[in-house]
Amino acid sequence: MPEVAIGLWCIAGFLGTGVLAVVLGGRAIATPLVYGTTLVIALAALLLALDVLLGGRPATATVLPIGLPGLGAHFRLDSLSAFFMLVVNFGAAASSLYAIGYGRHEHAPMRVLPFFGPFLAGMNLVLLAADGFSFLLSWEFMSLASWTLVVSHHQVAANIRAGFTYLAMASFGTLCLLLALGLLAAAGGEFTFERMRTATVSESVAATATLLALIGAGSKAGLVPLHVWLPLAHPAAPSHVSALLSGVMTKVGIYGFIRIVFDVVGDFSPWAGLVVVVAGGATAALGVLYAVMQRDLKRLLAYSTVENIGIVFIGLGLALAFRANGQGPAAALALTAALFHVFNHSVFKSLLFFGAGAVLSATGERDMEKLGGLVHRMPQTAVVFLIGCMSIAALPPLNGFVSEWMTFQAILLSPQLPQWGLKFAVPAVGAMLALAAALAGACFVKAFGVVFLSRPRSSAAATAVEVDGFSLTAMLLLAWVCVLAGTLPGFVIDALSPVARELTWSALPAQAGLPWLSIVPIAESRSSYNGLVIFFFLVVSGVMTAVVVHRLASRSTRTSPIWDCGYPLDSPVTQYTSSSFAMPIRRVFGTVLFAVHETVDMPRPGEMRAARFRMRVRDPAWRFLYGPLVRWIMRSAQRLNRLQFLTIRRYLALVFAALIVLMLVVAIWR
Amino acid sequence: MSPLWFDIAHLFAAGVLVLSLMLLYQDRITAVINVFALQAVVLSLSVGWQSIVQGAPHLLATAFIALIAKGIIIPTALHRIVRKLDVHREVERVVSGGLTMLAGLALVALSILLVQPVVETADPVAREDFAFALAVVLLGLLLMITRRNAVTQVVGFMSLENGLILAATGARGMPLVVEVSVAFSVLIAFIVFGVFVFRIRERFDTVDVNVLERFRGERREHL
Amino acid sequence: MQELVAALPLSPVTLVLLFPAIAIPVLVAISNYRLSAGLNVLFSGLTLLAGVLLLAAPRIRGDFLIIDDFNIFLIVLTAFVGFTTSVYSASYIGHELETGKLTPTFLRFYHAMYQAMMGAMNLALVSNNIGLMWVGLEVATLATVMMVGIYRTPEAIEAAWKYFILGSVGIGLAFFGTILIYMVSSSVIGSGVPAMAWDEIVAHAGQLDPKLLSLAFVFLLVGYGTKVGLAPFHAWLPDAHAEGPTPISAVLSGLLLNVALYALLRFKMVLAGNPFAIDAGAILMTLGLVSLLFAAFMLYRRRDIKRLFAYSSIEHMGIATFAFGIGGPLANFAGLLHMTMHSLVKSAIFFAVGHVAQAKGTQRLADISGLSTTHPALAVGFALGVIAIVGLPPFGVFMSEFLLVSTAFSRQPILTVLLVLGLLLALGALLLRLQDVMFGVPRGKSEPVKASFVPLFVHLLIALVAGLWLPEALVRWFRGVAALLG
Amino acid sequence: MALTVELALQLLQIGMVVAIAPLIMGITRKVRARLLRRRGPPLVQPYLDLWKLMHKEVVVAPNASWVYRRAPYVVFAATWVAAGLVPTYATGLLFSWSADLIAVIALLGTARFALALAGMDVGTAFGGLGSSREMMIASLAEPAMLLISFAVALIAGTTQLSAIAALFSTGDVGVRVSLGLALLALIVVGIAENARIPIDNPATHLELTMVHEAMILEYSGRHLAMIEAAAQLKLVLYFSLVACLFAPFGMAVGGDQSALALGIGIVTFLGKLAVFAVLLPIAETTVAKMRVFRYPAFVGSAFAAAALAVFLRFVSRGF
Repeated sequence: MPEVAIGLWCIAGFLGTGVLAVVLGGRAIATPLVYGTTLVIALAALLLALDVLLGGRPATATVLPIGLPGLGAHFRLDSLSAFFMLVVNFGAAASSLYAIGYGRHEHAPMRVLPFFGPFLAGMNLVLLAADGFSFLLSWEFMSLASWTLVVSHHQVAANIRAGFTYLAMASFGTLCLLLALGLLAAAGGEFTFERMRTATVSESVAATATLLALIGAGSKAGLVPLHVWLPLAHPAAPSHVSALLSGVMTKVGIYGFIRIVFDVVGDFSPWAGLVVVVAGGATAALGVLYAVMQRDLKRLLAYSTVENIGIVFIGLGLALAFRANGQGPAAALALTAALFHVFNHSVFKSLLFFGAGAVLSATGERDMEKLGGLVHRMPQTAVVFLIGCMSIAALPPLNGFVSEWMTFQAILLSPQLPQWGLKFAVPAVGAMLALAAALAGACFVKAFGVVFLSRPRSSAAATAVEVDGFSLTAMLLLAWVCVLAGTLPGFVIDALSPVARELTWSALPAQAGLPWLSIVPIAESRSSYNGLVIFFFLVVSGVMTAVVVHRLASRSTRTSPIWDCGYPLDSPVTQYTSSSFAMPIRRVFGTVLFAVHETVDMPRPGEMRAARFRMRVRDPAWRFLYGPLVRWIMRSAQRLNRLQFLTIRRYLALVFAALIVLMLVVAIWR
Repeated sequence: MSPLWFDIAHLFAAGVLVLSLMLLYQDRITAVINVFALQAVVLSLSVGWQSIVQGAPHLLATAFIALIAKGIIIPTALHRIVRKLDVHREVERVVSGGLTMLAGLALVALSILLVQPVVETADPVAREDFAFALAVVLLGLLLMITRRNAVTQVVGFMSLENGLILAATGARGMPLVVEVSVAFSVLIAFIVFGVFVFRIRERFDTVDVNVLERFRGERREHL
Repeated sequence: MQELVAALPLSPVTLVLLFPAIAIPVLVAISNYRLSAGLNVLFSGLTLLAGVLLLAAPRIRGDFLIIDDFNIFLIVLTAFVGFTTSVYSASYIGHELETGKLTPTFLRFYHAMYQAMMGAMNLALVSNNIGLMWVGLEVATLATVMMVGIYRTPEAIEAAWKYFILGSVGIGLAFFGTILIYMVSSSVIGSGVPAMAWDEIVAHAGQLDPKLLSLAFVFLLVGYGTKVGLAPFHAWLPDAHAEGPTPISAVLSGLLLNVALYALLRFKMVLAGNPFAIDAGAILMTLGLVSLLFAAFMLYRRRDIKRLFAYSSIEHMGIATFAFGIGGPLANFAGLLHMTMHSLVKSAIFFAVGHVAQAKGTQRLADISGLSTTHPALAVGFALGVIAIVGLPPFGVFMSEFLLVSTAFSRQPILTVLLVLGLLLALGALLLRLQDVMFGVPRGKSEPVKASFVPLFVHLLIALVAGLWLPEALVRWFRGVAALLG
Repeated sequence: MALTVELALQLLQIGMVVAIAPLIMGITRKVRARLLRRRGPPLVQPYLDLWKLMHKEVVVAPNASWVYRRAPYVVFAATWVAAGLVPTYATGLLFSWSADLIAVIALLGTARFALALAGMDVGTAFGGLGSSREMMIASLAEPAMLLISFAVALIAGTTQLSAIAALFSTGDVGVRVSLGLALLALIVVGIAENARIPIDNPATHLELTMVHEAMILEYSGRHLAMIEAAAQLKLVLYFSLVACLFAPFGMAVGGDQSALALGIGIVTFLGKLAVFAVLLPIAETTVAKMRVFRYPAFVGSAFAAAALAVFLRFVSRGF
């Protein structure tokens, strides 16, 4: 059986779990059974993907007699699909494992279980689809299935709104992709990617299709300003689904972009790269700025996803620019960096959402202002969450740093580009990336510091208990992957080389055989990095110092009340909160950009009421784009609505007017 | 076909058109009904003439129906309605009379403009008749939309239908004409019946069963 | 199959017209509502059977009747939806009787009118004679007028009245167009019945006078366009859908609009045969787009659940009209598929909406919420219907919209962008309402629904299968018709 | 054999930076005191302080977690590793390729991350204040630092510190506006990162102005010693970074491992550090501490200078 057929069977299996869930109904066994099944299937698909990617197997394709009439449904499993299948199914497996435990907290499992498997199926299907129709069908099916999960907690009005925004934006994206594919199909004469790939398209068609694909796929991935659904929808879903939405589904969006632009459109001008790079840079910077200002933990994570998507798009845009100029190795570096970051983000963002879910199920709170001190109540969760935070903040020696480092290396190759615009724009985007990296540090210091450290800010946080074994295992697994991918990045890069070769006709030099397992993307004289050595040094120097100090100097410790410069206050409200932590950054960056509005209502001395602090942060995308748009639609609808209340005579007048106009057209015609 | 025959056919058709314009001009309901009755009579003459010209005796039935139903029965019924329902005798115009007439003339011009340049192969009788019929149809519609009064609107619709019959009978050998004219008469009867039953006293706009003003599609108060 | 058809004493075409004709007097005569509902189902079923037999029957091309690829599928579709709706109606009407909204006397009338409408639509579909086609459509319209007003509430009467007046004007204008066509064709073909035969007219389209032909098309467009519900001739449609009994809304949306569009397309084919006539495609595209955009905006302010979906019908007729306007094999294919899918899905939605309105005792959207909590099965059906109608996969509407947008974009980029905007706007509006109805805390009264969901789910299932896989025969068929449409 | 030598040379560098760090701090304090007309502590006072702190008992708050206890070691280790990987007296040491300029910056980020978390652990108002301000400053300083590395790397064509030093020491690159701006930016960032005046005052505990000290307010004993040592190391790191990038003369380049070259390298390195250690307090005493919300302007100027350096890299070669 060809690999692609195995993949399709896995998808059928995922769909089957949906049926299984319906059959089982609301029984208690349903949760472990369904998630257990998805876990097994996801592992199978994961193995398949690994086999294809690492085994260097050639692409396999198949045609099913369904789909568009006369065309059939084409499916193909090549290394690009395999890599993304790996990402998707790794996330899916972790999520399933986590959910075996976490799913027990679900009040209405029938609103989640039947849709979980189909959602996974949809994502996998997108990766395998090899013609326009199957691709978009799976794409939109994936949106639909995830929409049901977003609105699963439907009693909360905000979730409903999130669901609407989500599905509307998703459909917008799908329609953009549809237009892009329509253009390409018109050039190729058929809807299969195979034909579109070989067809030659004019410059303008290629540019339009690329732009449309950027908008379409970008809206799924969360590119600014198409990201608005993401911070609403991702937190609304149950946490294991949030992890999939944020960590995995956005990656499917990126896959869509790569597949259409790199693979199907094929040749393009370097300016396409410029647009993508700039969009990526803006996304990275704005996403993280927004993340810093959030007080809802899951929203913070969702905005951080926006940032990371920006980083990936910077890499992709660079790859486009380099490829358009025939600079294969540089393109391969940029693409590998982007894909590596895709993998990394899927791992640590899933981990962080699992952590947020653990916190949520333990305390019932997502609002960071009401959390704190969980490191004592949930020690294991705290450790893995910390690893996730450090990874996403791009700190060496963990994995997030490696991919960002590679992106920086790709940016530093920009002098090679012949276009002056790119020569200048790319370093500017590099500055944005640097800003994003630094702010991500601040953001996750805040996240971990406020949620897990300090003293509990509510009784719920004070009485939290550690989560179950399944959830912990899933998180631990992901944390290990973060460490491994950070210290042994060469293996990941080598695994990505078939993808890079397929899309940029060039690949990075093999890394696994290099001395000390370091990575050298271009040449050693240019740049190199060795996560393993850094890790080793850090551990050795830290442990050695500690041992020396404890042996040779003092090791005694005494517990005593907090000193706090001599003014210890018992109440936990005296601590810095999430909002106060972000205040300096808000002042510096937010006042103009986000129209931050703060009001403090301070009681006069002697008054007994509490002081109130109110803050409003507005997303510029809502302020300048969606807000006016929605208002315009509503106003137009209201204006047109008068036509519902006309008298019969006026309706007749409308008919009459139309008739006269048409007759005049006839009179004028020729 | 001799020119005289042609001229007579032309005369009748033009008569129907002139009466249509006169309908636009009237501002008393009884006058409107009377002019309409006259138009129906002229129409039946025209149809009868066509029946002779075309040698199609079945058209006489159409002429007869037009005469009886629209020339006599319906005008009588409408007069009754006006009396019974105590409708205002004045016609409520939406647009002023002069303007309506101008629009009517423009419509006549448009109809002739559209039909004139037709290739000469077309039967000239049919062509001329047809331009008039088109104008009558359009004037009928114009009457419907420029008058608020229900009865006037019914008359407008019937005048439109007169145009249809004029066109149908003008088309040589058209099948189904008689059946259609019967069908239209039934339709008009329904409308008249509706006006009577639902007591649409003043305006087509409102089915005046006291409360109906509030509903027009969706309830306005929830707007 | 063919032998079977040959062995029949009457040809299936006759049967398709005969069964409803027999049913009318029978149903008028029967006062027991259970029996008459059952007979209604029976006759609809027989018509469906005859329609299916028609598939195997030889094609016909007479002066009065025509059976070609184009109408045969519409006949089957009409008979099928007519049959399922009659099944639905049987369970629906019982509830209306219990709540006293209808009296048994009116029911007799209702069932007879139902059959009259079905028969008239079949007549319009099978007739080759353009006059007969006109008669069929008008009888169907008048029959539905009666049924729209059947509740005799002030709103229903007003809706029926509006429908009646606008419909009558439409009837007049369409007739005028028909006369014009006859005039034009008779000067070429010679007077008499053949000059009204559609196939003759098409055959001679090139020799017809282009100016008059164009004028005729304009009148037919306004006349039949009123019945298609194209903006700005749509005014009757929302109210008629909202105030009439739900089974009638279902057939109005699902069938009558289709039949009217079918009639328009027949005339478009005539115009397509004449290079000097106006570009019917451009006009259809414009009107389709106007309808789509207009309806999409109107969807946002709807308060009544049935009126909401009535506007959605305007929207979808706009899409189909646009598709046929653009023309070409793919777009025509998309248009045909869209018509089919719309009639299946929209009638399914009305089935669901009828139950929802019965369960909640209101059609006001503001009073309906939390349906997924109180009536899970109904909610699933309703949600699937809406998901299907807004063009989300894996339902058939997605496929037709996919084909349409993707082919249209390279040919009419600007118009297609407008089309896409319209689709998106409509999707947004329907989605908002869907969520409001489905989710949240249930409000108001909520009664159990004792009705069969079979018709609802059968329709959805067909739409689902069609979205993933179209049978080879159907595809070949659609392709043939698409080529026919030019 | 060769490996042993190379390992020894690398370890020498790693050991050297940690050994001289308190001394350098001592020099700056001494000079500063003299400039303020104080006699100042002896040069070895930082060593004595560390010794004293290490032998003291540690006092921790009851709700301090393991993060609080481990953070000082992490901070120290990360800073040490970073400092040990910046070329000081020679280029091309054994592990010089394991971290380039960007990685060194990121390692400092790791240290800062740990320290900021530690500041928030006990849950005091001051700790949070310090962490919050520190991260705000870092969010400006770190991009500036990365842009500096861009400017340098775009000219040198590499981010390897060894390779840059080797290239710049040849003088082939010439004087460039770009490099001048980068140096300026690096100095500003160094001041901000090392909590020197005008950003922060290492000698103050005035609650409204402190940043770094606020984070470590609760620390005592060996923990505090570790943090102090890390701060000293960081200063050395920045000094050696300036030396390596902008004054690479005297370094043993090109794998020249003769005793003479290495000796010259060590001596010039120490000399450079001493000069910087004198210059820093001179600069510090001439300015006043800023208000907290003036920092963005100050650090932002570094960002701007670095960005300008990047954009101007194409101009002014060798004039």
